[in-house]
Amino acid sequence: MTPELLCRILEGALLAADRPLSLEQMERLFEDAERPSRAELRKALDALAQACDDRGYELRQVGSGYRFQVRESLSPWIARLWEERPPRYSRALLETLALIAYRQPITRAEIEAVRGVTVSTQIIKTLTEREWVSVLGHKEVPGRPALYGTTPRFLDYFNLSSLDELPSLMALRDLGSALDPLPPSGEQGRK
Amino acid sequence: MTPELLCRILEGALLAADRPLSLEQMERLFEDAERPSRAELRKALDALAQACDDRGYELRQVGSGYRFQVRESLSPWIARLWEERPPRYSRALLETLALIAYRQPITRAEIEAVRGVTVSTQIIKTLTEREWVSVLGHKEVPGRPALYGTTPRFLDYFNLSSLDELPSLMALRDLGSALDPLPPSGEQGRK
Amino acid sequence: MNAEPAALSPAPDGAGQAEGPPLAIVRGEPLTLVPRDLYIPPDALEVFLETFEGPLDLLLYLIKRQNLDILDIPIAEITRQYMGYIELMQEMRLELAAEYLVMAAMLAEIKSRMLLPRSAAVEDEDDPRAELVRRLQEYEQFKQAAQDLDDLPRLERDLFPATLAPPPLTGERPLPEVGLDELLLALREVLQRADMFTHHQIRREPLSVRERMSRVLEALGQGPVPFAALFTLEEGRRGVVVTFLAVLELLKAHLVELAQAELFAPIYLSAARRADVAHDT
Repeated sequence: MTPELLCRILEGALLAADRPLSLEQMERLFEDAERPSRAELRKALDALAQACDDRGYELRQVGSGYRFQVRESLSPWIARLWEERPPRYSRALLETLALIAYRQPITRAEIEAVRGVTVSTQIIKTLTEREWVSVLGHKEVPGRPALYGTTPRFLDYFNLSSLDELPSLMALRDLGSALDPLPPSGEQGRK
Repeated sequence: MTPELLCRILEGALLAADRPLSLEQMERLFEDAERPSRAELRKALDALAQACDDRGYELRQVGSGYRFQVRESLSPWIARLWEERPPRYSRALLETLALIAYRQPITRAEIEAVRGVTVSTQIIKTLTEREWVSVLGHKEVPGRPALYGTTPRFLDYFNLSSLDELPSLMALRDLGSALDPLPPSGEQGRK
Repeated sequence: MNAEPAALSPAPDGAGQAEGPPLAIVRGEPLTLVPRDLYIPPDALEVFLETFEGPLDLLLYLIKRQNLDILDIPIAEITRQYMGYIELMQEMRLELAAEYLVMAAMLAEIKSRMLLPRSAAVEDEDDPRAELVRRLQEYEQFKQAAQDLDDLPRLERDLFPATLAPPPLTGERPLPEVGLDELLLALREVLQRADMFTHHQIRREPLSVRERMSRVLEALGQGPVPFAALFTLEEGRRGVVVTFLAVLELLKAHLVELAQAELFAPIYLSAARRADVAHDT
């Protein structure tokens, strides 16, 4: 195996891997007969590191091995890759939040009883970190589960002055039509 | 912005993104004041493609945009990075996918007519879940069956930049002239 | 097609109609010898048949096996072989898709039409084989296309996109936005799922009571609070009533306790027992 081919294989592997590669893992890319020595491997890695000098990425050695990483100086632009996709909350999170808003103080088990599925710890964590939900106390039943309620921040975010401004459960039943886009103004006087 | 910096930003973004990037998405990496023109973008992409000429990877245009990918000639080594075998697809799935790709928009009944067997719901589900196939609309016949077509993701997966790159279909021969004339009476094998 | 076994010759002894249970009853006739050209060891048959994607695939196989041109199929012979397979499959009680039987009927019809003498009057009539040949060709076309598709280099197997760790990103990633309407729709769905509208009593207490319950519990987080301190007189009568209702609700739910050291001493409200000991679980 020529040093050039070795370099290319390592480069390809480091680019394709979704994790840092240790020297052992790199060795395992090769069959016994063609396996490079440690010295050859290191030399190839040196060559790769140099070849990136004027590129948008660099070779870094981290705890568990080597990896290519996009240069930090580019992060102002790269960060916009993710900005363009505004993240969205899952349906499970929204349902949990809605139940906390309407039925507070409420325990996780009570939320689960209505939703019919378990509520992940991650959801509770997200809602708490966002400061929309907080633990109000603990219910005096076995296990002393936390009681959740909404915070004033929740009201601020949704532009409510109090929970009273949320539609009643009764009104919610007819919500479907209410949330439909309004008909063009011209049609309103019809009938 | 110098052409060199533009190249590096694009290189970094293409490497960091977990999906192909379209020209529009690349444009959105830049603020209004610094945004390159389409011509500049294309020029930078050309330069990037050339810069990989002797490297372990290449710039490729696929259905939903551009991506860097490891050169196919290196796959024998790179594939050893993963322990699990790549998924294999059944003939039934591949035939269904081929019909959707070449005959889109197509209904399930039309697929079944060509294949001579029913198409299992599982196959349609798998194709939809992999985001290779989507419902384009409904055919205005009784039952309003869904019309299926392929997605840009399908092209991405099979390394195609457009449907034009699909292998051409085997030619059908005209049977009118090719069929032996039938014997005028019941006797066969007259010749 | 790797499941295709070599055709085995029938045993040389005996003249076909040997004694012993017949292998199968085919068209009313007992079959003791499997036809030479379709003999497959029974245990391999199932595997073998599973390799077919349907009647067209089976027909194509029969045609290709004899190096015949699709455009020039000897209908009678192919029909005979096809029926042989079908009947064998039925005898072996293999699950037989209805499509195989439909094809059998179609073959039989073509065969019978071809046996009819053709008069000059029907010269223009379509060749009865035409439709079958068209379907076979079309199927073959997509069978090949599927193979070609499978041969294309593809992700996961032959192609590996470059995906690098992004640099440490400066700037915070934006938090997801939620509209109130989304929240309400989510609630409506979960309530519909739980069928609360019909089976549960709808709680009539105004939401402000629930909210006040939260505020009271929050206030108690720091320790017992004098009952009177819970009320904000600026809120007026309605505010006082709401707070009072909230306290009653909390008491009912055993979430708070009232305590009074002695007669006429201030009443204290505290979170239910031990609530102030454990801060987190």
